[in-house]
Amino acid sequence: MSMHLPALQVIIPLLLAAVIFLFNNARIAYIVSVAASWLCLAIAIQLLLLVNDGSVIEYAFGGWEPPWGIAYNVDQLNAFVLVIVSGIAAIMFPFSWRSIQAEIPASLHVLFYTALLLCLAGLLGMTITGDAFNFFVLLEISSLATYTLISLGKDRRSLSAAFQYLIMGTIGGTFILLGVGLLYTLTGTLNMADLAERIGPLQASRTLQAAFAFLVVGIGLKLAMFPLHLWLPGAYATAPSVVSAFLAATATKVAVYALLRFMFGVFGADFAYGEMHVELMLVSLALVSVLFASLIALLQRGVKRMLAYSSLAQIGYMLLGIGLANVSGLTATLLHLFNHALMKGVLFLALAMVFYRTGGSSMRHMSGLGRQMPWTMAAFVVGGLSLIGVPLTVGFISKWYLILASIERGWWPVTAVILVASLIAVMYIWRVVEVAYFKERPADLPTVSEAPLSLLLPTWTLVAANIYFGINASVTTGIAQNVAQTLLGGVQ
Amino acid sequence: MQLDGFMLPPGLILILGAFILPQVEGRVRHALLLALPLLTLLMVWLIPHGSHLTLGLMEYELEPLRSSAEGRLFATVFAVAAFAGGWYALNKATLLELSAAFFYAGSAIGVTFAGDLITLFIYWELMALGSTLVLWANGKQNPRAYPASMRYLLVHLCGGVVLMAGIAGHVYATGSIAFSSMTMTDGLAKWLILAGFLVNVGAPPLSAWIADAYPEASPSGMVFLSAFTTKTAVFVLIVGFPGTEILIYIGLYMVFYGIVYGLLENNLRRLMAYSIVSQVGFMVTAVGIGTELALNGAAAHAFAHIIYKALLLMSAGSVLLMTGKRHCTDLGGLFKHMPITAIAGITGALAISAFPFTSGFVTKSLETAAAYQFAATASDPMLLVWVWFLLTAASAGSFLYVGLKFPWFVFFNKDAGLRPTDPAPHMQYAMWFFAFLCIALGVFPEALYAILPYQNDLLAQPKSYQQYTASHLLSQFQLLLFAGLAFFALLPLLKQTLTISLDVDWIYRRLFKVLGQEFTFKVGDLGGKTEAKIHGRIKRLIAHMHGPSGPRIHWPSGFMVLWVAVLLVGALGLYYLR
Amino acid sequence: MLAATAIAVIRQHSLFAIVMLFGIYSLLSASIFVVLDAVDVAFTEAAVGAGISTMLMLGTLVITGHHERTPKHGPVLPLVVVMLTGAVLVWGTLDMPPFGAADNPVHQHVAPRYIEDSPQEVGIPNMVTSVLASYRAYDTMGEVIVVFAALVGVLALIGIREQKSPRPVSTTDDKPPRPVLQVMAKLLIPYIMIFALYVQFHGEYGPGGGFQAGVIFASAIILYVLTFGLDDAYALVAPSVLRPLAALGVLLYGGTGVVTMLMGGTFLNYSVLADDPVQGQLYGIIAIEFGVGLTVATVMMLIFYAFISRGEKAA
Amino acid sequence: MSASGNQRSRPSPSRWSKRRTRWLIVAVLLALAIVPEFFVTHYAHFESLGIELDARFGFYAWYSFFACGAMIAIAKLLGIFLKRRDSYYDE
Repeated sequence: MSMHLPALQVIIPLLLAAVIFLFNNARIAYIVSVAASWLCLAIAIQLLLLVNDGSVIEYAFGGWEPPWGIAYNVDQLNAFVLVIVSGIAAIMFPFSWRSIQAEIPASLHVLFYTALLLCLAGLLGMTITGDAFNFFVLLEISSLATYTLISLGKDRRSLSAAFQYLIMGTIGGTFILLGVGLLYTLTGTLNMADLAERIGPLQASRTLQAAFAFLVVGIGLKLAMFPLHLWLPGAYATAPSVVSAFLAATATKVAVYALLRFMFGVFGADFAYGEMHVELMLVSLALVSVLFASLIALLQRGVKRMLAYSSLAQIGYMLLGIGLANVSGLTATLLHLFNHALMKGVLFLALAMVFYRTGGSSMRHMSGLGRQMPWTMAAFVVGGLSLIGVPLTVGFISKWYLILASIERGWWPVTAVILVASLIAVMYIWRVVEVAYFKERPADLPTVSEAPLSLLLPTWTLVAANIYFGINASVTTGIAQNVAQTLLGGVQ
Repeated sequence: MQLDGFMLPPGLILILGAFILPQVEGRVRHALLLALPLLTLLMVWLIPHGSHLTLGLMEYELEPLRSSAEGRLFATVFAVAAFAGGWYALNKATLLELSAAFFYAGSAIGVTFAGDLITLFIYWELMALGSTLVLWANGKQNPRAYPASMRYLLVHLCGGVVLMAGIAGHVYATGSIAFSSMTMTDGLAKWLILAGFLVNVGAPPLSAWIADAYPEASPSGMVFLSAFTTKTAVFVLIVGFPGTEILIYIGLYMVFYGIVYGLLENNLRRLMAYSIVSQVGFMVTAVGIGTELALNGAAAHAFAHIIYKALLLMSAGSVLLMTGKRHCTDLGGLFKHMPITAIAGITGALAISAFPFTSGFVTKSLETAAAYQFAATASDPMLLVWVWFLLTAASAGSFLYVGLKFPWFVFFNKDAGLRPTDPAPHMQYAMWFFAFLCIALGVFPEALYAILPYQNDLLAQPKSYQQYTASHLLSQFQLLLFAGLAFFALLPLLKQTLTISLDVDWIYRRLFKVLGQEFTFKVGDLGGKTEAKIHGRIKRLIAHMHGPSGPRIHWPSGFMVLWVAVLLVGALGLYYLR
Repeated sequence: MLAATAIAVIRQHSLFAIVMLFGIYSLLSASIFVVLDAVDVAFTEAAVGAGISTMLMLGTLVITGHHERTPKHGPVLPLVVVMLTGAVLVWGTLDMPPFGAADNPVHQHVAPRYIEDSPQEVGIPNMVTSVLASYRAYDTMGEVIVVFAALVGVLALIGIREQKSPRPVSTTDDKPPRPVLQVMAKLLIPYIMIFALYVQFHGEYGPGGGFQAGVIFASAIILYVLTFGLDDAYALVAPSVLRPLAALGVLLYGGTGVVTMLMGGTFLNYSVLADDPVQGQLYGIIAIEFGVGLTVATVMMLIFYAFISRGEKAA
Repeated sequence: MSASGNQRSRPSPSRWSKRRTRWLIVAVLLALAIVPEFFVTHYAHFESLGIELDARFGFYAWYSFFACGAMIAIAKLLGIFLKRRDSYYDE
């Protein structure tokens, strides 16, 4: 069965989504989803181990060799992302059961899990696929599921947020489709590896340039690249807590991966940097987004919204790493894919627990919680420290490489921006800590107790990962550096 | 002794202890408070000289344990300070403060054993965290401690950020993370690291944080705070930047900054805080001179300073604790009621003033000696002449604003009508212990000299260490007595007022607050509105073009779609722009 | 004509008229596709664009209202956006290989194999079907799941009111019975269904396939709902029956893939289904096309139910 | 604050006598500090540079006095600009 691993990675959640829809029973849906997420993680890890020597696994659907059929290609890069996505899913899915009891009406639980599995399958598929059109199809699956998940939020504003995301997401999807279409007219193929081969001689083609522009902007919309980010804060802030956590930790990561894949795997680093100078756009937008989003985060009263803006800043870091166009920069980006998933996962899960107990997640709801929910708030603090980039947490590792990369480039102002943004992160995390630990609980809010173990356990698993991979970073940095070197290839 | 088997960084004992303390109660906790620092001290001395331990992180080899003479000297005095501080705090301080203080002390000791820049940075930040917690812990008793701790943390994180940028740059430039003298390397990275260190040392323009934050801590809290942060910074300067000329100017500025602000200050413990800046200024100047004698002087002065400053703060803290008063203007005539506290305070005051037969005398004069000894060989001898004259004046000044002002206004002067008693026995014991050390070091300096980092220098020029010559004694007595004459003659000018003195911290305490009120939190309540306000300007601009804008929800989509198009063209345009 | 319709759509303020114009637009595009020799696409466009989506939009109108609110902002911003995007597109097409030329990369690389080898490899005459259902079957499965995901979204957002309305007063029942319409519909519906089945199973040979069949089948039911009312329609096909069928369609498709996997091939490699690979391809394509049809038909019906039941509630 | 510790605020005979004894003690101490100057030789720290100021008679005494005076004066002067009410930042 091991030869089928790449297909199973996506098909398991995809088909199980239909299965739980068929059974129409919430408890079965939950159990099946959790099992699916764990299976996915096991498969992803297995795949990563298989490709860790630098080999590439190819899986041809329908038995048709690419470029005639659709193929999945697993290399170190996407196996790494697969592990991130399925790992986060494996932690969040068990968490979801109790969390949605408080936030989603019981009649919708089956639909919730169906959408969640579809979303997971779409994200995994986007990551693993080696076919440009297939990428678009899976993008649509995950997007539709995401809109659904967001609209399930208790907050009525979630509907308009989901709608806005739908509009923007559709524009993004259309742009991606246009880009893929232009590529197809140029080359007559949809397979990414084949595309890369046939694009080689076409460097000066305007169609190619337009395709590149459409793809970068389309994916940019999906990953909430500044200033195309306006859908994100609303969506993350109003979605059900566990959805916010899952999306924040995975969706934008996959979009960043897609950008990497198209930039390096299809167009080639030479074209992207050498011809299109995409780094100029990425770096300038990233810098603005890092500063701007951090500052806006500082002004928020809703903690979820604050974290959403902080996510924008973190996406800025990832784009910055790509824009720096050197091995350290890409390493930083790849590490941050992983690390940001860990830290934002913890932060959003902690918030979900706060929501579970107090029915809200504004600064007010969090006041005085330090004593009433010590483990929850401790998890939040660790996640916050990681977000700031305190040594011995994962946040430090990626920030370190990013700083190294900016220095390597000799761009000191970039270094300064990174560090200033870290300081701002200190301030906005501090605001929550201040409220939770040093403010008395408002008299009109009920006294609450610690979150149940079934919520704490997944959260603290992530907390442990935050610290473990912050101290023993050799595995992640090893993979990230390998991949970065492969991606940049002969560019340097 | 063969101890390779359990070579743990000694700082970890205290750091772990910080987590054990809350788990135990009563006598066990008291016992641990006293035993753990002693155990640490033992550990510091059991680690064979020159041994080291490595650990992999990313692609680097960390060196969390590297034994050096400088490190051992500082670790020793840190352990002693933690011991006496713990004794003083025993059952007065809150549990949080005690744990935080141990965490803080352990991190400081960690820095002294750090063999590489990353380990150093980690402990550096842990220190910032620990010390901030020490401050917070006093928030219940003193509401001002809480915002002060935030400002304190902010300054230190700024420093940490600069330091990290520097370290990253240094690692990139040299490829090595080893923590050693950086005077030979060049480039921006070196200066960033220096700047990061200088923030902790209390150098201009950020000297204000010391006087802003420390006095808001509890009596025992400030004893802890005074010992570690600035002195660790002196330690890293000794190792990393010996002989960097700019440090001479910075150090001199600090010396006189401390004296001037100290003279103006009314709050006793703020006065002590300013005197920390001033005293550390001596050390920084010595590091700037950078000869072996000067570095020995800086190290020895740091050693002695931690002890006498802690003693002074124990005394001032006891006064605060027993009377509830913190201002010179509220105090006076306490000698009769708090004799032990007074004796401790006076001993400390004499030591800080370098009174003969106290620790200050035998350490501070090493630094002035370094100035004139180096003058013969320095490239710019006149600078050192100035240094010597200024430091000599500053020695007299120290007596003026701490040695006389503190005891005079608190223990003598006019009786303010307060009738306190001496504090709890354990606090008295701690004061006796440090008072004893102050005198002992002054009478038997050889013990301290023996553990100074540069022993070759010591052996080669024993003369320079001969403090007790008739000439030196006499000149020192003259210096101090005539400073005293100036003090009493100009006493009317020293009339204390219930004021504070403006400093650079005005910028972040007042200016930012005003700016912040202007721009931020007023609109913070309804999430989306905030961003709307930020966008408001751009919005209005575009609204001019196409009439009134609609409900908020529709706008961002349109706004973003515009951006989509702009970016699309932009992405393509880059090809032609370049 | 296409452009004229598009402009009419933009100028109109009555949403009802816009929906109708959209239908016309779709039909027109369908005929363009026919001209371009893309019969399958034309078929889909006609069935989905002109048929079902018009119905769904009408269903939405019942819920919302017939008239557009006054526009929020002027036309300048959209115009700028459209101009910029259009400029890039035009820019991109400038260097594009000339349309219809035989030496285009499109016709040089992958397509020749589809054209030349598919009759032997897949064994069916309709190349479009063989590409959709075999070469790129996995994409098609993805599309089916997109449809399925849309259903999940609609159900989560709106839901279907399963119970019959307590009072039998719905918008349709308020009006006098329409015997002519009902008789006509009764006559038409069976033929539409048979046509749907024909399209379904004839997809391998002529234009058609699961998507088109599913849509046509659904329109038959929709016609029934429109003429006889929701309650009667529930009696005919209840949503609770349709719901599992939608999932079953997906599972049928995916299950075929799983079976091929179990039989030693890769996912959706039908050649292993029978001893003769070409025969296996045929079995596989029939199975998955049925899955497609099933899902598409049920999903369309369910979505329509969702809109209509909500509309009746609103009324 | 009326009870603030300023020795000049309410002079009384006893305080005057106290002050006188205090000054007497100070004067004796100062004299004691100057007298040994006749017997001890200071060596100049910067002889090589031709600076012998620090070896002159009573250098430390007058240098200390004037340096301290100057520092007090400077502090007083700066105080005019820098001093603010104690509650300045709390407002």
